[in-house]
Amino acid sequence: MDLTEPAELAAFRGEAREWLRSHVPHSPLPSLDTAAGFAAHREWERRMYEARWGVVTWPEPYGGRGAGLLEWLVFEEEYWAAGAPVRVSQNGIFLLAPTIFEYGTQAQKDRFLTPMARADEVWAQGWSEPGAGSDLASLRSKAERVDGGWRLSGQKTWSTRAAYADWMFGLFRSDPASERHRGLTYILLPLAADGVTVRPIRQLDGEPGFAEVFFDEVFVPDEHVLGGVGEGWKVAMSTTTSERGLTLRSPGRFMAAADRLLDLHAATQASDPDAAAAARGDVVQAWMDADAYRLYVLGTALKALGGESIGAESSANKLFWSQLDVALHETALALLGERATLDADPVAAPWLDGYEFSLAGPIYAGTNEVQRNVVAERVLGLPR
Amino acid sequence: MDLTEPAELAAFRGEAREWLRSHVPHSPLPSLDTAAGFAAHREWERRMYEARWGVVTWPEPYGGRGAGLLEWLVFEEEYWAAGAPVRVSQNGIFLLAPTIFEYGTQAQKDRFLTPMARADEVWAQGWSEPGAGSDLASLRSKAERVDGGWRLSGQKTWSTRAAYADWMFGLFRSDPASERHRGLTYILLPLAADGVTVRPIRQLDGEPGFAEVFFDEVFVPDEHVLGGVGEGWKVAMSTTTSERGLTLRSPGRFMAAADRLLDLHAATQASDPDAAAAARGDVVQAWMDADAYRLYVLGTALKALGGESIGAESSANKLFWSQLDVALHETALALLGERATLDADPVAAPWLDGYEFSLAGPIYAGTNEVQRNVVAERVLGLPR
Amino acid sequence: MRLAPDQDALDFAGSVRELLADLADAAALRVAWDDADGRIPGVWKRLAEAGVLGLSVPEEYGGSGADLTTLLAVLVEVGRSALPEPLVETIVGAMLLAEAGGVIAEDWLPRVVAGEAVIAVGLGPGALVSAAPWADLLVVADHAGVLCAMPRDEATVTTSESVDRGVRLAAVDVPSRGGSAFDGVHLDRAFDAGVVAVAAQLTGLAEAMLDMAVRHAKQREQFGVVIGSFQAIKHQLADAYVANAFAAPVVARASWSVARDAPTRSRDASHAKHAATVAARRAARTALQVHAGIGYTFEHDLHMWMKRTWTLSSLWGTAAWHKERVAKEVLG
Amino acid sequence: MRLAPDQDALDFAGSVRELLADLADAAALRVAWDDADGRIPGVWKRLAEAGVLGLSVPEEYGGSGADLTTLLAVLVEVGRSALPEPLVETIVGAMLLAEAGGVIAEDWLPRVVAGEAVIAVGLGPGALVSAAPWADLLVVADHAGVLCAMPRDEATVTTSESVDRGVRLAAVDVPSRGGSAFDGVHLDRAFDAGVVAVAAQLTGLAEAMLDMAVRHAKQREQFGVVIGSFQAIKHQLADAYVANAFAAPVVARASWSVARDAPTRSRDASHAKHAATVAARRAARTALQVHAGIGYTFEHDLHMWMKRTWTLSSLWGTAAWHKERVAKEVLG
Repeated sequence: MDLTEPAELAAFRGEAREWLRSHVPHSPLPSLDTAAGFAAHREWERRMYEARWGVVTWPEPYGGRGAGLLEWLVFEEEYWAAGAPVRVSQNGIFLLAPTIFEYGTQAQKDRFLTPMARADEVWAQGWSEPGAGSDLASLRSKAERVDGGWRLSGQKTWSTRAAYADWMFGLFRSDPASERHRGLTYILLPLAADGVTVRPIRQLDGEPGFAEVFFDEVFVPDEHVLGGVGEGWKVAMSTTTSERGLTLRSPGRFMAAADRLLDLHAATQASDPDAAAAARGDVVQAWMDADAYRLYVLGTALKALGGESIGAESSANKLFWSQLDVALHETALALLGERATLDADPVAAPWLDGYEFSLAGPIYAGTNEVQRNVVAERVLGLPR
Repeated sequence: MDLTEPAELAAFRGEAREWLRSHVPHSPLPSLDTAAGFAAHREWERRMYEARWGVVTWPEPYGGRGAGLLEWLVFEEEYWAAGAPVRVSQNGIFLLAPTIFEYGTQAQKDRFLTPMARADEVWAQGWSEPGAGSDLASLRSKAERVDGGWRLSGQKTWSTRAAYADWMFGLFRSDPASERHRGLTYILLPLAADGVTVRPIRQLDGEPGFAEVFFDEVFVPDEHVLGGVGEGWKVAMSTTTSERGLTLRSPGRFMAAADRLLDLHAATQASDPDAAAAARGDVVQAWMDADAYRLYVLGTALKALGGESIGAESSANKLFWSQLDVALHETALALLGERATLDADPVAAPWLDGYEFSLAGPIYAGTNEVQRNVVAERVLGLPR
Repeated sequence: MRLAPDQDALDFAGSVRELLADLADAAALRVAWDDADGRIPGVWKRLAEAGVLGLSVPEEYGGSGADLTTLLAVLVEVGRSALPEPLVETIVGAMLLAEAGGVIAEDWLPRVVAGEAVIAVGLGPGALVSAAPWADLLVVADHAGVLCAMPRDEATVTTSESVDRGVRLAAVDVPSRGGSAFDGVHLDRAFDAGVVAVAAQLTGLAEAMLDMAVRHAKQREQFGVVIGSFQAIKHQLADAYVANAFAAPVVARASWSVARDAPTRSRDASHAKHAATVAARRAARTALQVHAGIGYTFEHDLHMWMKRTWTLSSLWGTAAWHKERVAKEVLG
Repeated sequence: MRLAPDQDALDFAGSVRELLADLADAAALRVAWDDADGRIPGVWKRLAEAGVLGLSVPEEYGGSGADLTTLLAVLVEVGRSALPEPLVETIVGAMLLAEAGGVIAEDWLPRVVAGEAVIAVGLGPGALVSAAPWADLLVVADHAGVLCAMPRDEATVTTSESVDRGVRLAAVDVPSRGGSAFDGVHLDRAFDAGVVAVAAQLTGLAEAMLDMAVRHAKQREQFGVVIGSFQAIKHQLADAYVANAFAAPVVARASWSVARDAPTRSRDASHAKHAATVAARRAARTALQVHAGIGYTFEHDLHMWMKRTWTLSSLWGTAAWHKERVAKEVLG
């Protein structure tokens, strides 16, 4: 066992912390779910990219630092501890990019990666459909073969960021006779293409955090197919594994939230000692759980670096962080007392936002019910 | 709304309290799961019966007081608050007797009820079989038609009290061609009959609280069939409804336990204030839950008296009390700290016994998983 | 004995339910949420006409003189419809006025009964006064801590925006010598009445959210079957149902304790708010999880019920505050 | 970096696992439970021969001089087998002796390494000394609160019977001027080492109970299918698995913090005991519920693992005690 941070890693941490300290905006950017906020977040991504902090895990030729998993975890810790903005490029750089690196042609890498990393092109995801949520394999949006490419029709929904994004990646049924996981193709398309209609959906917080996207005979050329035709499920699984696993919810985010919870508790101790006393156990539990999550992810990363496969552990991961996140924010709301729902109160509003966001955790990227099935069946070996 | 206790009810309460105060043994009886303890508990039942407190809900001709539901609840409150012994006759007087009153012939009433109430004959239940637990309808112990009666073969298990009991009631498959709920007959038999073998099973606490019972061509005369031949499921359901509902776990028991928990908390406050402070929330939660259970049962009883049917509410009931009981005892063990497992410690031992007993709650009389299905399907109307 | 509203009260609540289904359905609620005022036009007057606003006002002021046990079922219905109207505040304010008597009661109570006046009250542990921006009369503490009543425009009312667009929460600053001081009123009892009234609303909210979730679970298909056939869905709904089913009689008992001013009144009221809050929050979480994505949208009605649950959880004392209040009674 | 025992330590633990599977299986455990002594004959000596008892004893006393991170995997195995042997107590006692040095260390440590001496220690918040009736040497506080070591027969040892027949808990009364006082030892660190050792055992117990439950769920049929195909069973097992999977790295980190005497040592140790206790108790509850009736019997092995879980939960500080210890560090 050895938990000493190696010197190079500590140096990397120091460098990241230094840059973030002098560059993170002093006041929060406007909401990502407004046009102005979206633009401000793009601008932030561009500054990150230019300083080579935007996509630290990518190879250097694409603007990254070739950072390994540990460096990525360290960067995320520093990023969230610094109170830096949410990542508008997240879908692209964390979910799509690993798939492009694995399955993309050189031309696709050249075409897509840099604009993605600079946030010149922000990506939305196109997985769920009205009839295909937890049961993703039942999707029906189709891609018909036409000269030089594909013609898309159908509908996607719960497409995060799609209200303001530029491109979408998603799965389409390219073999009309196919069923379930077979006959699907992974396709990239510009949301400005003819025949695409984006209808923003207001989320719990009233903002258009996701959208429905309709396809009415949308032409997509062959070069926008990622991986083989009909291979979409396999290609997509590499993305959803990332989504559920290490690269969706980095521990740094929860550690930062837990630290803010300690501050809130300390402040409440002065203003409302009874409330602070009542929440004491829950506050320390949230802090311990964030710490446990950090350790579990670190352990998983170290195993992965040691060559072990991590597979279904990402389902355990998702169950833990999504529950931790809800409980942490519930505790904050309890501390806030009657101020809990004041969405213009400078102290309460971020917690309320965070609570609303946390409520999506047990739902998206595979509901927790599905994840429990996965843990039971693939980790514990219970019958389907 | 009117929660004032009517004068007659208050008088009944006073009379019960007075009798219990002067008759409940000062020191606890020896364990029911020993021969000596069993005999002592029989003796206690006999004294109760002779004072007409043994079977208060039964009609007067059978030694009862014709008490209604409210009086029964009041009696139970007083009984447990007085620290009176557990009821060795419980299977008979609470589970079987209502069925005999409903389905029994006059001869059966005359033959069985008085010895049952006097604890001259203690009854064990014969429901579960090794292959039929939650799935009770899959039972296979059979009753073959013979001259003047039935010949039983097969096996029952988890038969509470059977180690020392005198008689058993249970279900047997009387139609060999039948399946599931059909073709079953409700039969009463003496455990001393030829061909019956009782193998006591030691429970969690090491004592023979239940037993396996084997039937090797056991003859039972026709007059020991309760209700119609082949009608067993319907007849039995009236008993299991009682078992899960009002008459198995009266609120008085949990109220008494919650009151003892308050005492334990007060004592711990002196000896280990940190432990008391840490458990404060759980203690008050247990107390509130016991109080809520009392109110819920009272409300259900009042509805039943008002002519409403109570049906599937007994599943909600069972879910609540079984969880409350476990949580209450977990809290007591937390207060006891390092003494929690000392089974000869006069303070700790009753809590540990109670904890072990509580752990059976979510399992017996239909597991909580089955009860949740019942609530979801019969109360909420979700599909099977 | 009876641990449920009397049949008359139930019948009355049934008629209120119909009235609300008619005038204050989800569509009307949505309009109110988008409106600057936040209320549903006309409902208050109709509640007055139906006798709801006068129900607990003494007969001498034109009311029916009923107590909280009679109001209980109405409050559950108001919760069930997530109604954005200042009913609890006005009821509690009217209770204080009736107790104080005199000119102020004679002035205001008939207007309350007629649906012409809204009262907001500042009692209990919080600093925010719910419904103050809607109120005609405020019953709040002045700087010296003395409870007094005054027309709203004599105080400074600073509204704080809430994620629940169906309430109006405000800080109220009272001029030093403003208003009429109250004498001899039972503040604690009035507070407990409000607490129980809110608890009743929470059980109604929980019922409504569970109803929505059950309906959704019976319709929504995944993996070729309706999701309500999965044990994972059934069991979380069953557990949420049980929690609320066991909160309801606790709330009912508390209404009786308040009505009779029983020695256990405060303990029972706090138990009710705690149990109802825990059950309603659980119902909200369960309903959202069962609805999944669609429940997470602003377009779906569920969020209005959830947010009302959050607000009522945090007002009139949080669950933790009430639990500690019970603990102080029970454990010392 | 590595958040897991080194490969050598894992290999060593694997050999201990085999040894225990051989000598200390459920049948042997059952015999020990029925025996007045409560230990499994011969196992202690074999553990010594395998090098387990000397693992953390400094080389100058004949041990291997390894630290708690190396012992960790062995302790998980000991937990997995619910072994009724005074391993934790002896390890912690030896740690204190080695630190004290001098004659007492020279006398006793080689005997510990050889499996000829058992030590029991009285540290931390409790009054009971685990394994005292089995011990040759006691390391406990005298009436003045000074830690001292003495042969067991010089003290008064009063055993309290436990529902877990695989432990021996006792009150120890020390004569006023008995024993050799300890100087300069780090009691807190030794206590934390014991806490982490017990936490490691708890994760092993949890693993074993979940393994039993999964095996049962794959075999037991009801309603015509194995019960492991029901979501109600799957999901409770998945949740229990997740809780323990997230406790394990917390325990591993704590072993490192103790080994390095990190500034966060006590906080990390307490976090480990809390997380492992909660996870193991949950595993016990889940395993029992999945087994249902058969798990409730004395004949089935599960109860021995459950009761060991209860004992280890309550010794070396309860979950609540450790949570408050973390809270004091984190919240002040």
